[in-house]
Amino acid sequence: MEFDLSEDQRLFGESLSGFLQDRQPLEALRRMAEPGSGFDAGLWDGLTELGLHGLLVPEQFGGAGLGVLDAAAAAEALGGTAAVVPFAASTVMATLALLRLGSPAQQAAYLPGIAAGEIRIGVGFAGRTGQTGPAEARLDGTRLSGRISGALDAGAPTHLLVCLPDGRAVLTGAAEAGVSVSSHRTIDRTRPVADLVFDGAAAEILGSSNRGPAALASVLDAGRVVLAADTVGAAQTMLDRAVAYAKERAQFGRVIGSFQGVKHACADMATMLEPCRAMVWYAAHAQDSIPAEARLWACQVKAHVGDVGREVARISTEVHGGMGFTDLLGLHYWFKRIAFNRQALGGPERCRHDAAVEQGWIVA
Amino acid sequence: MEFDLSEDQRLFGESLSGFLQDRQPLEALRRMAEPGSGFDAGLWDGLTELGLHGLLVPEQFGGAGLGVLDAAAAAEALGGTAAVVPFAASTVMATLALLRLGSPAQQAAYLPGIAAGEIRIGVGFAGRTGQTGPAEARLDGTRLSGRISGALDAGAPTHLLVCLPDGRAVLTGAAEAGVSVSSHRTIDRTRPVADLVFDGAAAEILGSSNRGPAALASVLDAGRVVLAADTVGAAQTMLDRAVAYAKERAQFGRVIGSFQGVKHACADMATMLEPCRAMVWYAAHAQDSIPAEARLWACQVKAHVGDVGREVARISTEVHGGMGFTDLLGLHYWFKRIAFNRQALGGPERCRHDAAVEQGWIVA
Amino acid sequence: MDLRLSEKHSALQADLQAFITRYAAEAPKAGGGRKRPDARTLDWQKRLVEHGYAARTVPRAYGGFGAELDVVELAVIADAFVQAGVHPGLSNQGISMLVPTLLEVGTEAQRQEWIGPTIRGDVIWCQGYSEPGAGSDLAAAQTRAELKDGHFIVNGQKIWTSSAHYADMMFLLCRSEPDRPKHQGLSYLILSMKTPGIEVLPLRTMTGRAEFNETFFTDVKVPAENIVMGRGQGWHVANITLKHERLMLGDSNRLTQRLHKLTEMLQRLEVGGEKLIAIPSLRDRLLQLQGEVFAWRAHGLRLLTDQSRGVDSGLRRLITKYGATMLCFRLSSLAVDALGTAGLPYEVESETVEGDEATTWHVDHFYDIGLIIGGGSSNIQKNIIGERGLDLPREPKMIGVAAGRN
Amino acid sequence: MDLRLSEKHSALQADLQAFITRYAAEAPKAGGGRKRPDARTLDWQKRLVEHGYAARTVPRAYGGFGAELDVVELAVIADAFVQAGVHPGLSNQGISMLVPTLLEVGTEAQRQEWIGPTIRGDVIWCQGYSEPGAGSDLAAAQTRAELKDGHFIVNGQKIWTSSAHYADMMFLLCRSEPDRPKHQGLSYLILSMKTPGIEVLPLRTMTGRAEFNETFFTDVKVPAENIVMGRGQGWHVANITLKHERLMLGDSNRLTQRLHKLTEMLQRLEVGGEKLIAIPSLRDRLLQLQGEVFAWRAHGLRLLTDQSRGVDSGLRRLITKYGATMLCFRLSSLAVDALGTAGLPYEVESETVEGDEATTWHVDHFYDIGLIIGGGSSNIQKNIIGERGLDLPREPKMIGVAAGRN
Repeated sequence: MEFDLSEDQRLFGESLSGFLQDRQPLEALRRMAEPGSGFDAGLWDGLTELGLHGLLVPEQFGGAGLGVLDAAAAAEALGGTAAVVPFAASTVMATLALLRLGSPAQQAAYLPGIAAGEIRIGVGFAGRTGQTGPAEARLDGTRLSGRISGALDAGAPTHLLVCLPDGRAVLTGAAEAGVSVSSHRTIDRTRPVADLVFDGAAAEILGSSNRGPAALASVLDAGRVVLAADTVGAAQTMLDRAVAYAKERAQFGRVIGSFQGVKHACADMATMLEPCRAMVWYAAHAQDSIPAEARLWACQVKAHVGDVGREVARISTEVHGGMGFTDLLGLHYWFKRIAFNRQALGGPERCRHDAAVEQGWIVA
Repeated sequence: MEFDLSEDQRLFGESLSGFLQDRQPLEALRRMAEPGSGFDAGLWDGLTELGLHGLLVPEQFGGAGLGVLDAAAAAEALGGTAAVVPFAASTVMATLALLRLGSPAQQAAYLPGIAAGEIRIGVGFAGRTGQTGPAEARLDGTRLSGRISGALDAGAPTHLLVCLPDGRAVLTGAAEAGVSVSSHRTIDRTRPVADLVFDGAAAEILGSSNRGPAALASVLDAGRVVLAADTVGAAQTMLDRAVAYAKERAQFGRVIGSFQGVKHACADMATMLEPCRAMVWYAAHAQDSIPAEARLWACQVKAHVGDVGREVARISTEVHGGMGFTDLLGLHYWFKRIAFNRQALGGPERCRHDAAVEQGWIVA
Repeated sequence: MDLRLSEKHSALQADLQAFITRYAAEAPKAGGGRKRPDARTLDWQKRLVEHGYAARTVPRAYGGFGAELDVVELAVIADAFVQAGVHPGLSNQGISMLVPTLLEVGTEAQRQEWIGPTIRGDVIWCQGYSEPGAGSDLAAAQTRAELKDGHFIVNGQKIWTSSAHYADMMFLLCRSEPDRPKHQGLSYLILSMKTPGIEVLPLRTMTGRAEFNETFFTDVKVPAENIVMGRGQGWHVANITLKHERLMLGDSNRLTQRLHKLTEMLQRLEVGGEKLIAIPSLRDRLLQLQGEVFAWRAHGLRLLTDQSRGVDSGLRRLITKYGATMLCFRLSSLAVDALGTAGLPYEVESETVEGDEATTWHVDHFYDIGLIIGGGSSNIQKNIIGERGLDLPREPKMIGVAAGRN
Repeated sequence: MDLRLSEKHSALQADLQAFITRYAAEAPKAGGGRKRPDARTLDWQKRLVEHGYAARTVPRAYGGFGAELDVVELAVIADAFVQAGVHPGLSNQGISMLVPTLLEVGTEAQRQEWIGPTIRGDVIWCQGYSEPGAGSDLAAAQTRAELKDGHFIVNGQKIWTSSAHYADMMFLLCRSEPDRPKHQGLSYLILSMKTPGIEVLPLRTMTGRAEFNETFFTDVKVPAENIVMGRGQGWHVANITLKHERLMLGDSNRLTQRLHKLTEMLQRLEVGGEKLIAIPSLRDRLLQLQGEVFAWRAHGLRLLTDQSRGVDSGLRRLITKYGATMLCFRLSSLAVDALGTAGLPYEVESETVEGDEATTWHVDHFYDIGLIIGGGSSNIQKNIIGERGLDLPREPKMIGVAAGRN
């Protein structure tokens, strides 16, 4: 019985954090975030060298062949630094979709490029995640049409993965004829969402046959776990910064952290947040190794961590007082990172709905 | 524009509080509450003299001819002192049912007895309030059969009022053949609930014709408002006592109310509770004078005040520390009074459901 | 309990209807962010003052309408403009804070000079209170004012000076007597923003807009007579001003309007062909918030009644800022949740440009955090509620902290 | 990450299965409130100790099983008894608090005398810590112990002495050096409850049961050698004891069990022909609580791993009491809400009588309040989390409060 990250996982997370803190101090974050594409070529290349993009790609295709727990450990580091890099969809979901639905030929065609950082795949869902806004797509043979909003990691994609309600997934090039990608800056300038419009675009169905909705659902589950991990990292940064500020800022002749009002607020954040880390680990481990619990935990971790994240974000900002509300400290990048994670791939309401369905408490 | 209790209403509430504080100090409360019947003959007679039971009975029948707002002001005093006396159902709902559904003859037959304190009417609902437990009744001609749980103010009733799902209400004597009343002590020893079993009991339908569900629903609405008022009174007492305790109890060489942990807890209670008082007044006034808003406000005040009450009850007990948890200070009588009010005539979930139906947000 | 209007108030309501019908076409567009009022707005403001629909209780001697204070009248007036969606006149810190302060403690000369132009919108004020090191602890202000040859020489920095970039004047809390105990060393000055040595820099917030400024003072000369009350009495004056700000922030009408907007949106938008209000978890949150807003709405009526009677509402007033700002945040939280992924795109270019529905809700959501913090954070509010409202003891004096500095 | 059991632990699990299969019939009924263990329970306890399923890590020299500490083993053992619904052996303050304290700081003679009989259940202990005036501020204890002719003479009053009415012995925190600073004036004594001068009165709580007692001391003579560690070291000893209590209270298995019980009930009960779980607002609350319990369950696995490695969990451990007791209250709150009106009837006659489903939930609900308060209230816990877990500064010393008394 060992419930913990492995030494390797821990070290990878730490080296990722270290790299990002080094490459993305506040001024760099502002600069990279401003365009709102969620992509910075220099940072991307550095992360390719660190092996981030090939994390889940099997070794035979040039990756590290690791699992969702490793991705979660990485996501915590990315959230902790508000990293301007596509990951949850582009790296985790797209790779898993290829692994779980793709044919051997498709895996051989795309996975090496993902690991090498040459392929970046934006991901859109037609239905299924409870997203608001249009989410319709239909396939005529291999021609894709429709309109999907809220696509993730599609600020600078080379390809697009579209998940259909029947459990099939299709891949298409982002520059193909009949494909239009409009990326929008979001509240979280570190990650955009995109509207995808397909007008009879040539598309490739993953796998030779329909593997059924379960395989594709597991890709969504993994994406939810990874976003929750990102929130835990971001919320931890907000807690750490609130504590540091409370030790340093003085009012009424005292360091404010010595007032119970502030001290107890910090204690509340820690009490909410700390168990979320273990919850993410368990949920991620379940994706890798406990299929019977994988979906329920994915729904619950996305919902619960989303709620905790909002609370921590608010309280940390309050502890910072007016400074937290300004742009001066940049604290809001984490506030908004958490807010983005809360909504993407289904908010708490939708995830709890899915958890109820999974347990047979309501009919889908 | 005058949004306040009238001088008369305020004075009546105060004299009621004064009387009850005098007649029902903690030791008397313990003694009266112990049997759990929610009825104490001595106290009842005193309150008859004060005019409590005839509050809503028209003057021609010996009452004061007042409205739901007056009843709410009285209920706040009753809740504030955890008074061992039937009121919400026996006095308010039964009187209103007679006024709104009863024939002139029925009004003349029962209302004088209510005002004189000679008639006490327990009230049970078949359906409608979302109560758990059996709630079925059927009428064959004037013969009532069925089983209703959770009846209010039926610890020492002379009569029983049964509200049927079709909007009719029937009256029967508590000692009639075919009527069985089993009263149970509840968590709140100041008020019982009863199981009513009818086996072809002779019953009298209120009014000559079916006035429709709306009239009876308005009786339920008034009952909900009055229970919310009772909670506001009880919660105010818990807040007042917490504040008093915080000023007097010292730990770590300081009066505990000087610690922000305790001070802010008291501030939270006040911030939640104080607007509830105005909300109760508005909701009660709406029962008397704003029919278009009466039902929505009744549902909302019952739900919201129920939630606030639970929070205040918990926080006040926490402020009292171990003493709050013991029986020594008797604080728990108010805790449980609030808990009882929360459940009776529909908990917050049910009341919000009703509020949604009222606004057309869901179909009943 | 009587929610009907009196004859006098009904008559006022009828007058307002007539006024609005006749003049609404001349009104500027409502809303539009904080910028210097344009000519159309100034004309409108003057018309409102003339009819007593603005500056109603300011004495005629100072350019106002000179009516007796009747808060129900004020509520009727505010309500008429909200209902009609017509610009209700200027609302700025000069009108809401400086004018009542001068009426309470200004000299006759100060009143004569400043009140008229301020209520007409010809003079715009900004507030110089907070400093980077003096936020919650406003009395710790360190901006220095040294009296030399008939002038105060001001040096230091203020923050949160919202309209400083276009204001004509500032009211300023500064330390003129550095050797006296903390609360007794402050003075309250009024000064022109055109005085040499003042630099105003925009301060961006998490909304992405520069709603505020930082203002820097380098040897700024302020005539000695520009002081309100005496030297060392600045803390007293500032508190008169703040009293008016805290009332502004706790407005229950804003809660009701926001609830309506939210309800309308949940009834209109769909996800997967289903109205948002049909989703039980969203609907239940809306119902809970409706209950809370109802409570505050009724509470607002009670406060209005207190005020109309000249009763100090005490605890009832002290809870409003904390309670209402937290509830506002919960309302906007539900809105952004309901908008979901489709609500994430966000473009805020400037304060004067209105955004799309989602951006507007997010701006409100972020700004709500600012409102929770500004004008006395929640922790400060809870101290005030506990100490002034419930009479709980203050923190004991600390060892190692000079008593005079607290 | 490896949630599988090692070979050694799988073997232990198999042994437990065999043991339970063979002996379960001899086990007393599980639960049943706090009363003196009967003969059947004592026999069962002795069998458990013999097999190492109780007092597993207590050295053989003191009557235990003498195993090395392996918390996973302890978890496997606890789990096996819970799963089988078989009595897991005695759990009382003597075993969980006094024994580890004596093992850590007792004399050899004290260990020899008390550990064996305590783990076998032959000697029952109660805890004499809190006083009416010393609850959160335990170090303010005023119960006096004066050394005279080789005996401490004890006078004063203790509260929350749960099993005092049937206990053989008490461990007592008392003030033996009244002239020394607060925390240095305490001693930790052990004494027989049969000593003349002790009076035990039942203390009823809001559950309606007398789960606790008050204990009064009048010139109670305690032999001088009955002290643990030295005079003035009582605060140190008491903290060793408390460390073990706080761990007990924050048990995440209890949360999981309660969630299961609650879920089962919502799936079983109906209102108006509809299962409670089909009511969206109840179901959504259950789902939220399930998420919270999942988080604490995973967190519990992390703590177990820390312990199995001998790592101090620090902040991770400090948050458990506050977090878990508040969550427990929310779980029982949903239960009583779901029971609704039908759940209101309430009869609690004694600690040893089990109630109906509704009464049981209400008792839990009330008792949860006690658990939030007991063993360090939420405010105390939040101070501990902030100061020890997050390294935030303590409150400054107060003027007018003798430094030594803090």
